[in-house]
Amino acid sequence: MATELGMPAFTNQSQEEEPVGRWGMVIDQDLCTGCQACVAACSMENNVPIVGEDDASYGRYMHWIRIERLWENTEYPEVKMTQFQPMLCQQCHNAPCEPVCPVYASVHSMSEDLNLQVYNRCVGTRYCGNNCPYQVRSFNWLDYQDERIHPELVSLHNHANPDVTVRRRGVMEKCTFCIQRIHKAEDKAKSEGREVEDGEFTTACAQACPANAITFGRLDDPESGINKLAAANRSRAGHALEELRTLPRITYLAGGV
Amino acid sequence: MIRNLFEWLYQPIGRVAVLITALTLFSLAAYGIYTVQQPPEQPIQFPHNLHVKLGVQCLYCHPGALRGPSPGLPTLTKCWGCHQQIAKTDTSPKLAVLKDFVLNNKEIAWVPVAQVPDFVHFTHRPHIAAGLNCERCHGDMTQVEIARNPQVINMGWCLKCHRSRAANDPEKLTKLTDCGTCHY
Amino acid sequence: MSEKISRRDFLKLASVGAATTAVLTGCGPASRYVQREPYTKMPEYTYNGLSTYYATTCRECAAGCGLIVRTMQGRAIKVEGNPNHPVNLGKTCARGQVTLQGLYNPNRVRGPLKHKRGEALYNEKYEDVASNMKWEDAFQVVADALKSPAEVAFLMGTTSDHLFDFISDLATVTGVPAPIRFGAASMFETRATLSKAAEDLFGQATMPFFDIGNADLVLSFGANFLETWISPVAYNRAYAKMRRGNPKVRGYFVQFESRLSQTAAKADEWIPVPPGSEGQVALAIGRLVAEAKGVTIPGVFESVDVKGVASAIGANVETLENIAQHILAAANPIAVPGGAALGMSNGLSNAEAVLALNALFDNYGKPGGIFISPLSPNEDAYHRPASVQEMSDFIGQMKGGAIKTLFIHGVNPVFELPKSLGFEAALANVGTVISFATFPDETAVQADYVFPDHHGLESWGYQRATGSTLSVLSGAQPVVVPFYDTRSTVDVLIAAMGLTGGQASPFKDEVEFIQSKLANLISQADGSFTAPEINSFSAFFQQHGGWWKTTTDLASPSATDALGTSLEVSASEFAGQGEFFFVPFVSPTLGASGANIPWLQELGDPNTTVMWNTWVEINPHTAEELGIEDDDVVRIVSETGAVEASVYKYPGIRPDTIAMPFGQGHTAYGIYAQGRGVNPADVLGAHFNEAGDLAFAGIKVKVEKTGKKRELARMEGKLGVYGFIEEK
Amino acid sequence: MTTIAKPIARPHGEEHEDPRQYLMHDPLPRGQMNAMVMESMHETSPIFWLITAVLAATVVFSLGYEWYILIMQGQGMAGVTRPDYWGVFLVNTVFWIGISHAGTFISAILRVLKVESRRPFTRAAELMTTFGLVQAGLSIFMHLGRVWLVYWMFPIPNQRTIWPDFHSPLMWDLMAITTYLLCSTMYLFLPLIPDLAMARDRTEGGWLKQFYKILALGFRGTEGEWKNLTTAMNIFAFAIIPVMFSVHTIVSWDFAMATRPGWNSTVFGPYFVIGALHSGMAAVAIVLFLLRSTMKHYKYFIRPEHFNTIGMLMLLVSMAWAYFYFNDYLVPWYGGDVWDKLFQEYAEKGPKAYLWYTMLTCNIAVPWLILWNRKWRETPWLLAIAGILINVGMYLERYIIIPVGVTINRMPFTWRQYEPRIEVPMTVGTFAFFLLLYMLASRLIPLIPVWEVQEGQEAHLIRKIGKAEISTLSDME
Repeated sequence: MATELGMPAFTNQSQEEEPVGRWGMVIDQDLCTGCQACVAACSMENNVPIVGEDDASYGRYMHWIRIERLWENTEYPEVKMTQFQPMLCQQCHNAPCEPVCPVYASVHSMSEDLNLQVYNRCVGTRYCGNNCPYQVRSFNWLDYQDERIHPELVSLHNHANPDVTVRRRGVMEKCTFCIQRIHKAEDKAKSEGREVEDGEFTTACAQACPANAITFGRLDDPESGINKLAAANRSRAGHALEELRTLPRITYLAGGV
Repeated sequence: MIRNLFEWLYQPIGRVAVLITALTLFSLAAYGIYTVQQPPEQPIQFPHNLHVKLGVQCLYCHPGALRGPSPGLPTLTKCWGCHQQIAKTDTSPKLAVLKDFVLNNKEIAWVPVAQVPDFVHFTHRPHIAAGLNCERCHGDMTQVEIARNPQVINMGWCLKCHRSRAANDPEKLTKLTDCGTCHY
Repeated sequence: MSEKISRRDFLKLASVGAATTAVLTGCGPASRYVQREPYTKMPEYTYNGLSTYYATTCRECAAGCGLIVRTMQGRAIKVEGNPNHPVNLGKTCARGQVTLQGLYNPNRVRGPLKHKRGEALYNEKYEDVASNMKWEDAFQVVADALKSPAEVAFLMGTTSDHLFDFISDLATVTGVPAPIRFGAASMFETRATLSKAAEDLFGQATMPFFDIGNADLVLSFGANFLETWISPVAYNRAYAKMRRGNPKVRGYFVQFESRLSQTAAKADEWIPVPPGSEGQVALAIGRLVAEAKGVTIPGVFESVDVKGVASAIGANVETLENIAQHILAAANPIAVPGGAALGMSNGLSNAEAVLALNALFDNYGKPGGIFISPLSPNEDAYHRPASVQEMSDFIGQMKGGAIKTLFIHGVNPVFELPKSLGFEAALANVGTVISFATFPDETAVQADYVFPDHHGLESWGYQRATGSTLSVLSGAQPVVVPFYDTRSTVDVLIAAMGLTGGQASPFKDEVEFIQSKLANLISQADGSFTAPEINSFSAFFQQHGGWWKTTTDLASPSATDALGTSLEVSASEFAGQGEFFFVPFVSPTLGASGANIPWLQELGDPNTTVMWNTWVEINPHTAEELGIEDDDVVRIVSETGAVEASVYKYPGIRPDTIAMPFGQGHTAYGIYAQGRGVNPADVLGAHFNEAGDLAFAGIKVKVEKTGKKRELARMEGKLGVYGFIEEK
Repeated sequence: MTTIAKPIARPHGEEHEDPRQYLMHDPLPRGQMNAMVMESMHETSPIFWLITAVLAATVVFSLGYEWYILIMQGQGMAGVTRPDYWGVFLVNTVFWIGISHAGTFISAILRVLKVESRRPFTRAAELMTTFGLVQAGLSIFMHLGRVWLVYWMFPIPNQRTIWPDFHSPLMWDLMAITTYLLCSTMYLFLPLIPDLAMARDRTEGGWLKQFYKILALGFRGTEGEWKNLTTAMNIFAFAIIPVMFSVHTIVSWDFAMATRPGWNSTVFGPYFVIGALHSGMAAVAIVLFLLRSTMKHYKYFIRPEHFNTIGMLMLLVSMAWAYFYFNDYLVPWYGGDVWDKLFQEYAEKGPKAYLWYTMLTCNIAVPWLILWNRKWRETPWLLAIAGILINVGMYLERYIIIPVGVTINRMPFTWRQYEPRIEVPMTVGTFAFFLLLYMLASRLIPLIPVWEVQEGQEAHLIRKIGKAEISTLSDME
């Protein structure tokens, strides 16, 4: 019944062999200098709103990608900070956020093997955000982009990206791997009758990163840059919270070694 | 016992009252739907049928459809390109509007009639590449004077076509029914 | 939904659409009621729904990175790095990315205006003061000022080099004094000290180029090259090369600094040394290396007492010997001076000590060593920005009333200079102050006239790139039509010269002037491109986003006897009698002048993750002794002033030091900047080092409790990062 | 049916206890009891209406108006944030569902088990079920970010051909709660019919008469009607028990199915059910106390013996709860997951530890101290206080599981505390709404199932055998 009614099928394939995935990312924590360029680039590309000091200090910042740092040792003078870790949606293959959404707003893209967040379908149960082990989903707690509430945005909205929907209150959102760029590239490739090549385009964060810490590319192409990079640094490579077996599409290369 | 609650219903006057109420509600609803289904007021009463009959191709005025998302609405230069060479332009009272626009260099604020909501990212190019012709979605322009939207554009309508066209190709079907294909 | 919505606001609809269409499903999409305002004449190469890309140059700092800006239907939508540009190779920093929010900032000077000094340029309802005069009158005002060339002065920022060249030429032609360049960034970069040190050691006043990328051991003495230093993007890339460029060897990186800066956070070893002792440390290390090598100790290092230094910095000798061993093991080590180490009374000798250490490493002009930055094409010599000493002399002139008219462009001295220099007071003795500010900053507020220049993305120009191995002239072109009624300053001056009645400008507009500056490049063989004649050349120039030599011409420093000369690194003296060293640093996210950009405010500082405000870094142990908790507001009292800010108990700072970011504390400059945080420049005294740079780290301050509490907006959750169980 | 003699349970050292202290041995004529119930319904003091007005005002402002604000401004008006995506609204949901368990438990299970002392207060409990569920449903809607689109959660055929995702525990939740609401309403209604008929016959004229007329479905008390009614009631009594157990189990799955540390636990199902009963019983105690002390003649119907029953149940449940709470510690300890440990440490030693201690005191110490003693069990006000404390404890338990526990996730960088904002007035609003509904109901329908009481009284009579007075079941034919 499910399929004939067009319901996306349930994506928990933990019993099957691990699929290789389509789009992926490699983040080298040894190179990440925490310069926040990726955050700025992402926000500019994806119309991510600012929330102001009060809400930000309460934890409601809307960043789709945030740069985490903890302390290995806070005792002066042996103080040591952990390597900066850009944390964004891991585009899990077994995504905990997906099965819990009652309306298929958080749903798996079968064709791109990404986690989608369909803004216009979201009813705001926030179960996905609750269930995301990486805590990378940001919820539109208030109308941060409504010009009736924020008149100062009228001129700022001129640089808003028309390829990305402007979200309103009550909607969950998250990193999309710049799916609008993916579609643009695929469309171009299709019009030229070929497949999308690795490195033909990249996400906003990877594009900006001055230290080249972030690399984006095709996972299903063994010759792709990310696969080579991961292979060359196998000793440092790993996924975030691997034990949960969410099969993230982002590989972290440990820093400091 | 219960029935005598509703005894008034069995009086003729009661029935008439019910009838009137029903009719009012129905006609109100009908009127409401009618109003939103009317083609909007256009700055120029542009006769599509005439131009199509004269052999103007859709893509001549809406070239963007071949290249990317939006087909685009013709600018003054486009209209004037032909019309400045047509004698009728000066004589016909209908075209006076156009002349007025051109001479004062006012932009023609066409009102788009076939619109998708802004959380739907529709691109014309692949649809044309897939061999659809304009009439398939926008109706036969030889029949209409002012452009109007032949059918309600909603997700069910999109999916119907996507499903039927990809019925025998599961991979294509996945792609064409993927939420992320249109919503992001 | 039935009201008319213009093309510019069509994104508003995107937001409303989500709600409305859901309701109206079945009655056709709500956007049918939208009314667009299309072009009357579609611009060339523009199709609906397709974007156009223009190459230009970033004006957020002086580095001169190449940008490619995505525009769509007349609006700049996204900034991307120019992949072919040698400075940034397609990369950008955060400030470059959000330059769009400067372009479309809610607070910009919308047209030429005359106003009373000190009056605000916008109200709290984000409405800017309307332009109240015509540009023709503005030209006349400028012309009248130029009629007496001896009594005018030009104060310029470090960006828009073409304007600098124009005014310099103007100086030679009409006899106006040469323009003075200044910027808070260069103040904290202590460029004067660097070039003086280069002069003393290389015999050439220049900007040294540190080839970190090819080094395998980096000793950074306070140089915060990953943050805002000279060319952040280039140095970030160099850092990446140093770490992972060579698959076999991972570069090793040691930072000597009093606080764990963003740069220090990436170091393998962070040696917390007290401010001002960096030079000593360098000498001590040099001596140890020389001893370990078994060569005769060079004269520079003879006088230093290693044990004394070690005890002075609170480390044991083994630490230093360790580093010496690393140096011996390294193939090409490099030592980089910078930051607070040079902003000291003994800053120059610190710099020279570090450069001498490089001489010991014998890496002058070698890969992974020290070079002399190449001059840009059409650059006669290295023009460093004015040191603060020179600025104070200039302020002296202003006080003396020698300057009748002051032109200010691209710099905000009222905010950036230490209060104690009294720039604002000196303005009173200047007859007319004419500001070309794009944004309503503090200096513009103190001006009589504001004749706004375009935003960087709206204007022509070129920028001489620093921090690149190649000699680069980075080109800028407008990517969008000016958003407001602004004029390019060069055009204003050209028009004004026409009105003086005297010497008229040979150029009819800015573009022609720029072309004249490019003329000598069009047929140079070693360039990135050549062209038969100037028009096609400048077309290429815009297309490529600049012109650069294809072959590197890094000059190697003329070998002088850097080691022989005995160098006496005096202990740095500190003004004021507080108990804490005070280290101001440029906020890594805001930069010197980014406070009016909302998204920069929302970015968390990499180390403290604080957003939207100024914080004071205090070591937790110190805070405990003082009985200070997180978010307590403390007053920092120096000899010249006091500021109040909230405390961040920061483990990575010396217990005898407190630090504070520069960039906040504006009293104007737009709704996002005004009244937010404090400006550490207010407590800095007018003390200079031997090179004339401000000794900004050369003061001691007192810390007083105020009893107030103001929570800092931090991205991190304190519970998780610092633990949720209180040990009392 | 033959006569079975069973001695009356009597306290030690007390000979010849008077059996007439028990309701079933203190019968009154049917007519008189009916009159008492009707009177208690209709004799209303102005204070009652004053309180009703206050409650109504509270509902309008702190529920209606605040909710309007919440919808127009967005969930940011509430205290929720990253990582505390879920807040007090869901605490309220769980809490009210918990309350609603009492009704079914008492009327269904005790009816099936033929516990005699249940008779007078079954209905009072069932009303709580229905009204509690109403609050629970409202709280879920308050929690939604875009509540105006809630119909997308209902399986309605639509042109998008998108259906709700039945993999989502929230959908199970929705189904379970709606089912439970329907069943419990039916189950409230069936035993009500004879009393409605009674009320109908004892009301003359007015809209009230019409009201009873419609609801009584023309019940006249014939043999056949009684037969059908009892059959239906028995069917429901058995059928609703699994529903009751399932509903809170499913609610618990909202949490147990999540990947969050501390939530992903197999013991949550029974643990939540017991918790629900814990708060439910306590709530019944409070309600009984209120009814007995405010309503006229109820001292006759509701007697210490009933409080005794409730008290014993409370004690029993609190022990079961204590076991499960211990169990909830045991399982993670056995699993040894570091995040689970952090979750518990945060509850015990974190900034919100005081809640944890209060919870344990209220849920375990209080019942165990008060409810051992029959004398105390039979003091209504004492029991009411115990009930209030237990409910506070149970509310805190949910609060610790959801907003406090949700602070702990696998990304320590994001750990933040949650402070309720607009939730506070809205929670007050739901409580006010519950009370309001209950008070209005107490004016409309007989809260004492007279026929059930009388059935009990007819079933028992006292036989004197020598000196001893033996309570026996009389033959029913």
